[in-house]
Amino acid sequence: MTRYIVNRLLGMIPTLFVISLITFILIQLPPGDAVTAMMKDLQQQGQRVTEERMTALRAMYHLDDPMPVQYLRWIGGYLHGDLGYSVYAQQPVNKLIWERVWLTVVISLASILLTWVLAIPIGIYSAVKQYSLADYALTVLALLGMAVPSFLLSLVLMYVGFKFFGVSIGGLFSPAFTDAAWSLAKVNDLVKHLWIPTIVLGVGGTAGMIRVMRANLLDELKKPYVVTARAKGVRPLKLILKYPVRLAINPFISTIGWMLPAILSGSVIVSVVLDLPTTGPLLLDALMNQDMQLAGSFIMILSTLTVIGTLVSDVLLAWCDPRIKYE
Amino acid sequence: MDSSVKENVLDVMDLHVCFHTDEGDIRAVDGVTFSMQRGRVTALVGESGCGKSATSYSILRLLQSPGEITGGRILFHPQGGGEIDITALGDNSEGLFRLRGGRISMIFQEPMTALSPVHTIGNQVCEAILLHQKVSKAEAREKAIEMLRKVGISSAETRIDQFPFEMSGGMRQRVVIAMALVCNPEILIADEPTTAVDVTIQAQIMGLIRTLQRDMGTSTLLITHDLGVVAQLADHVAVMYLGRIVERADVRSLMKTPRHPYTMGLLNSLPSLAMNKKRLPSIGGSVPGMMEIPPGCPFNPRCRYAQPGRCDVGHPPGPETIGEGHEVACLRAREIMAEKIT
Amino acid sequence: MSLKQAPGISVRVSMMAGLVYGLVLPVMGGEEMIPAATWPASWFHAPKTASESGLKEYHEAPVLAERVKAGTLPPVKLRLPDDPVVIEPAGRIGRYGGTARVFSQDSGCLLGLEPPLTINPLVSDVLPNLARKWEYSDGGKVFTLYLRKGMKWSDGHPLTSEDFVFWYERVCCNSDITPMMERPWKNARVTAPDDFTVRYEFALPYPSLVREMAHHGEEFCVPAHFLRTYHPDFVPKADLEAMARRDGFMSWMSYFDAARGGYTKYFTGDLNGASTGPVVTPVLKPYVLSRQSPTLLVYERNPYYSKVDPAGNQLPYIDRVYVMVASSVDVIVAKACTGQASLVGNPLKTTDIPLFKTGEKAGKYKTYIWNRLHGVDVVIQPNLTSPDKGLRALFQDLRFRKALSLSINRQEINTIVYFGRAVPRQTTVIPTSKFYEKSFADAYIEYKPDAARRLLDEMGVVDRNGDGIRERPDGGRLHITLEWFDLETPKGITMELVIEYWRKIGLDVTLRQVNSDLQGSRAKANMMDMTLWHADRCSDILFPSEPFWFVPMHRNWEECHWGEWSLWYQSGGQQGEKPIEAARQLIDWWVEMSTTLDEARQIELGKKILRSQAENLWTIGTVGLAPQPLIVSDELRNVPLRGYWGWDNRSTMPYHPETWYLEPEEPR
Amino acid sequence: MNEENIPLTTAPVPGGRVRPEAVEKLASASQWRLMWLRFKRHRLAVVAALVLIFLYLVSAFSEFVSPYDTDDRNAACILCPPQRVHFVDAQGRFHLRPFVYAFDLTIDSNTWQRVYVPRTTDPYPIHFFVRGVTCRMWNLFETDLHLFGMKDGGTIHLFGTDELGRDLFSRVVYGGRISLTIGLIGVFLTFILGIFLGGIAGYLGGVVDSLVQRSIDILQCIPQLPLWMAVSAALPADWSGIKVYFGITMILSFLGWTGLARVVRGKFLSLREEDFVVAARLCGASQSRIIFRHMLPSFMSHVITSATMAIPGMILGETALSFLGIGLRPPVVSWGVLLQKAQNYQVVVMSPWLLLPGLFVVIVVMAFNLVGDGLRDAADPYSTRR
Repeated sequence: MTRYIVNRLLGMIPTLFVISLITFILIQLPPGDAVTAMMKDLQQQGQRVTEERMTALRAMYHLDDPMPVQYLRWIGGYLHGDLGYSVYAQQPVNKLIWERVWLTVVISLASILLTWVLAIPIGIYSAVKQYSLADYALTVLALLGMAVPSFLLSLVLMYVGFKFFGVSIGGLFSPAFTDAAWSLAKVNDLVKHLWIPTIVLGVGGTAGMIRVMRANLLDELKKPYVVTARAKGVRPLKLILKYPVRLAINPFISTIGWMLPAILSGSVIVSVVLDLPTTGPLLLDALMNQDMQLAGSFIMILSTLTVIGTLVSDVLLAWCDPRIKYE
Repeated sequence: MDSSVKENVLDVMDLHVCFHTDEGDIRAVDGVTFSMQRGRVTALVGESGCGKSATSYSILRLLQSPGEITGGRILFHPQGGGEIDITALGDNSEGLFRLRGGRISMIFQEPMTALSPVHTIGNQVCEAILLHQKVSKAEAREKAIEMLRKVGISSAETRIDQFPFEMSGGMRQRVVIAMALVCNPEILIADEPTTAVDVTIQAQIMGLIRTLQRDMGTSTLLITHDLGVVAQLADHVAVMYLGRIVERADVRSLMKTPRHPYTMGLLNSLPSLAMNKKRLPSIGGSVPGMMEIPPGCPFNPRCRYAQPGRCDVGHPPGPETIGEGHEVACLRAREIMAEKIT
Repeated sequence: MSLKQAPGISVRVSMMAGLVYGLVLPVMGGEEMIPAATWPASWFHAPKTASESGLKEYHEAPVLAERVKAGTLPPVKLRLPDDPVVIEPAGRIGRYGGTARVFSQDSGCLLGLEPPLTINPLVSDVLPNLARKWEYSDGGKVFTLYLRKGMKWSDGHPLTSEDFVFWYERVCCNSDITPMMERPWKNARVTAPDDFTVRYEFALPYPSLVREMAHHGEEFCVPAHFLRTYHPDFVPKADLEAMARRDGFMSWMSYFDAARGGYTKYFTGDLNGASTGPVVTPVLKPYVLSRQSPTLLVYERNPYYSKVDPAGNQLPYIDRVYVMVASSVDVIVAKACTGQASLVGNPLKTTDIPLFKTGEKAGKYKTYIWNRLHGVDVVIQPNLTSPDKGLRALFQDLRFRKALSLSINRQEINTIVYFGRAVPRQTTVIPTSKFYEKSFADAYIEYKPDAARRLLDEMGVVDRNGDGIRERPDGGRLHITLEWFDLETPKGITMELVIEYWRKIGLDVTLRQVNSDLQGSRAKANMMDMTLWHADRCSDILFPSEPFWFVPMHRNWEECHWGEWSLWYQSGGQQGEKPIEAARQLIDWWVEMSTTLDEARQIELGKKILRSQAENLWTIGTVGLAPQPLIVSDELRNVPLRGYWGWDNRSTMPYHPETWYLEPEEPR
Repeated sequence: MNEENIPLTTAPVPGGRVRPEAVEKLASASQWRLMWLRFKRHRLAVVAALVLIFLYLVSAFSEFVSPYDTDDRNAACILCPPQRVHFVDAQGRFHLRPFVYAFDLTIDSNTWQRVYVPRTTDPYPIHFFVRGVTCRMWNLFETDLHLFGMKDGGTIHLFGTDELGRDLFSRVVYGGRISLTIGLIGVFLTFILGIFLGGIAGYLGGVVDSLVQRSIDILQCIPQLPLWMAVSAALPADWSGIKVYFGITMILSFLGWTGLARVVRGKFLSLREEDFVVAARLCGASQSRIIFRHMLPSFMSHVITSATMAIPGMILGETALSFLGIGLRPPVVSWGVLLQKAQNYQVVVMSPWLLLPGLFVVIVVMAFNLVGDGLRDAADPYSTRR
């Protein structure tokens, strides 16, 4: 097993190298660079947008170096942890990212938890009670969850939250608490604001998971070992959970690996609509403004996590399903 | 065996099982009545699709929608006396759970998929013990190992922690048998135990079942379509066709003097050493689908002795005793007997 | 005012005069000029000083009084300049304390600016501020500033002429920091005869410097004492690079730029280095940055701020300002409507005014309607020097530009987009300007589609293949792509209407929205058929020095209608393309206007330029003097009910944001 | 129970007796016939299929169905709410012909808000198959026949109007034409790419297989957002709306094929060893014949199911692209474009009817998923499920 992991890890290096090349090209593809992108913000900041200022900024951030040099400096820095300096936000990239990581992780974990806690029981219930009224109702509800575009759902929930629950629009704290010290009231206020993104992100994931869980479980319920267990006199609830669900859940356990990048990337669209300071909008702005250091480094982090995630999910699958053996 | 204990361990009386499908209700078991003698092996024989499995599944109430028991009663007479009407037990009643695997247990046809692939052998066998006996885990493991050794699995202590996919089909069937018999049930239902394994393993499994049955005195209901297996294992036989029992007798008289044309046809199509390389005779036509049961005697379209106007009209013939413990459901049974003698 | 009688829809306009603060809501309709009586009279002249208004002792904010008691701050008398300036608030004397909330897009409007000179409320004249007086000599080549005595930076260090000289000699002339110097500053000389006098000498007369000192004067003076520790002339570059690396900066240049309070809002040594606490660039403004997080910047009051109110209270009144960073403009509007901000201006769209007004009670705010300073909200620019010869010939033909202008139904745009509150007008200066004439604004703004069609027919631009779209005179397909960038004014909705009007007279123009760098790169590279911008720089403050829409002298992302001619002017004739006679005339007039000190001559030349625009339609205006919505929380007092809002007067500089105060109704 | 394979028949006969010819017809049914029989029994999926067919028909004849053209502006009713269709008028009298009320526009001078009050005094009857705005049906021929409209000069806005006074109902119908087809074409391309690449990887194996696998990994590793943005930024600036539309479809399919390719590869790998494939090879069948005649049909049903599931993904993708401002842009009209301007606080408070296109997106996506569900159950005719 360890030999398998080692050569998978070695295999990652060429993949990541190719990804870094593609990422660099993708970001530098459109014309213009981070400085031209800053012009709009400078104007709004009330600073004068003059040709002289632009050339000064370009020189300052070595943006006028040839492309290969910029690529090598960027990838060189990435390899030993120095993510470089964001031209657009004028701050070191790792400070920018780490500031927002804790919130992104909190929201992502909350929504993933919500997804698992909802999807698995509902999936099981609708599989066991197949073709019952509850099954149809849950299927339609799950489909509705998948069908509503996330930005629409977050907008409506934000409005409902404000109108009926008095939750202030956007952001994580109501104005009174933005700068207050951490207190129980502030935590309460945070929780009040957190349930909207959690539901929006959760609903999307839950719907998909319910249908996969239902399909897997239906396949397993037909298998003979279920009948054997019934013949042994195992109580129904214990039987369902110990045997078919145990097998039906395997594919989900392997998706844990895929969650690694998702936890960090956070949903861009929902965060923009709800104005949450997660890493999603940070990546969106960086891409819109072609801020190579920030966008490039962040994408590399996500890609690295994805590749590791695939390995983790394979290992998890092998761990929970003895039939799979990796030499 | 003291007199108060009834002669039969299990009585199936006029059992009806029906499958509800979009195309209509299929009567898989159309009024079956038979009983199992204590300590004996009773066989249910018939081609596939005759309802023998449905019958066996109903005994342990394992039928799930779309199948359902729509009539008849199943009476179980445990060793300690008393009588339990299995059909009356509630779906989720404690009585049914204690019965399954504790008093009556079952082994299945597909050894490959009868065991959960992701749980160890030990886990699954111990579970059977712990469900029905108040013992500690260690004792349960001890009993399991003992039972595995009994069913002929070598180095059981190490094998107990292996997974099913690490074992051969025959080995797995032995585990299933061990799991079924570990709680020393009174009845063992064996649903085509040897069909899915090759001939050499088949002989071993049959030998194993016979010895265990004798040693533990378990009355066994054997479901099979293989008359060879019946001849070797069974004491009493019931032949089924299209959901009905057409002939019931002890094995010797059934083999020697079959009375029902279908039974005769089955026996004739058995290859015997005496045969000198002629084409094997077979019964004409094929088993009609459950939905196209012909009127009158269900066997009449394929029966050599069928008399139009008699056999193919009215209700299917009921069982008629024509010998000691020998019943047959054929209007012309006696006439055929007479013709045969002459 | 009633709308056009539409079939099936009868229209009644109910006039409900709402009383706001005792002032009758102005009559609906594009108000040309705001009456001067709206603001205190003292704002129109040089501010009086404490001695002139007989002020002896001064008072300070309670939070500063505690620090004085604790000994960490000198008393207010020592902190204020020798003779502090007295600023009269628009309402009543304010109350100290409170925390104002504003969004990053409007941070400048509340945090204020402190340039050497300032602008009057009608955006027509320059007034003294840090400097008590200024004078030109030697025919406009020499400009002298006389500073007030005793002014101090926010860290207590005195403000002297050395700070102005340091900017020129160490920043402007340093080729690393400023690789390209702006034209007039080449081989200029800045000297400091004494601590409170600054002398500027230029090769050519530079009359518009006084207006630049008012508009973005804060760039001309820097905290010399502070920047010395980050400047390569005083600290070896190697040490600077090490310090930069330590504090997470890429190069000493970006480190110095941060220290100068340039683009970086927050310069601190404690990022991951060893220094004691946050090091913040000293400023002269009323508020100093104290803390920053991804979504919030916290500004505290500047203890050494140099101004007082008529009662001797040191300004500003508000203790703390939260600048909130939001990811999307839509969210800002939502927050504004639910009362989460004290003042919101820039991000608000004109078309959303009904939303703001209906949310006033719930959000506990009022919606003030100021006048936008833009001469025209959408100025359309056909590329007269387009690389496509055919298009160039068409655009350079005055009849084509007239047709473009006459086919626009400005009245309908005004109704649909601005609720009838703006003024249909051609691209020209705002009415309060001394260069303004009514005829300039009325040129070709009537809606005469038939006249436009006749003009196009005259030119031979007719529909040959019967598909309803006119072809070029030589029969080729006439297709124009208008690329535009969405900023500040409602461009999208206006252009969807204009495109339709042009289609009605047979012109095929397609809209293509682009982002900021595409707009920047394609406009400068003269690759655009047609673009548009918002016509700022139409007031007396900026029109003389930056007449982008009227004279080919500038090349950047705002314009593309004569890129090659501007390049010809900028390169002194080596590059670009020699402009046509009328355009060259414009350049000559402008050069003379920007170098003569004679006021009358300046006005005469200015009017010539504007008349040329009115006659030649170099750019096509749509609707101007639009209403600018301003959401002001009920807590925030002393904010003038009306005013001019735009780049030319830095939105709120003439209205003294330091005199605004918070009257908390109940704890939010 | 497990050995009885419950046969499929058509006409149930009481008492379990079935007409022989029904059994006969069933036995000879082709794979598709079987699928259709099985699909028919999934009621929800059938309803969903009907809804989809209706929507595709409406968008195909959008010129006829919508009373106005997408760019017809009615300056008199800017941002006016949907006009309700009535049958009973203010006096309680029932009219067979449905009618709408005209609006009285009042501008509240204090809040500058356009207030529309239905004028219940004179109703405007709705007429069907009426002559109205002339427009070019499929850009081929002129027509001015419309499904419904007003005769004597009234205006009808079933879904209200947008900030320029354009009829939202017509724009939703025309927008459907783009949004619904973007899904089909996108999936068709994904279909081709997925099967081709997945197929050659699965069938040929070796270097090709590892190459395709590697590119799938890479494509799936890079987060979606930058891929979308970079490719859409690469679309040249002067492309007309329609070219951008095809560009966007290419983008969505360019990113969508990896999932399908992986599935197809897996199927090919497992089928390669199947007996009927070896048998076909033994009979000397050519490479392509084996792939297309033998292997493909056996999992075509699965591919179709995943394709129907992919279409909603494409439609949602288009709305997401438009939300980020990198998808389709005016003057092209699609549900994504209509929603782009509508998803903010102002609309929810002041003019919520502008969110109606979102409702259509939800309906279409749910319908496709339900049909996909039905197909998946029907796709495997030999599944023993009821």
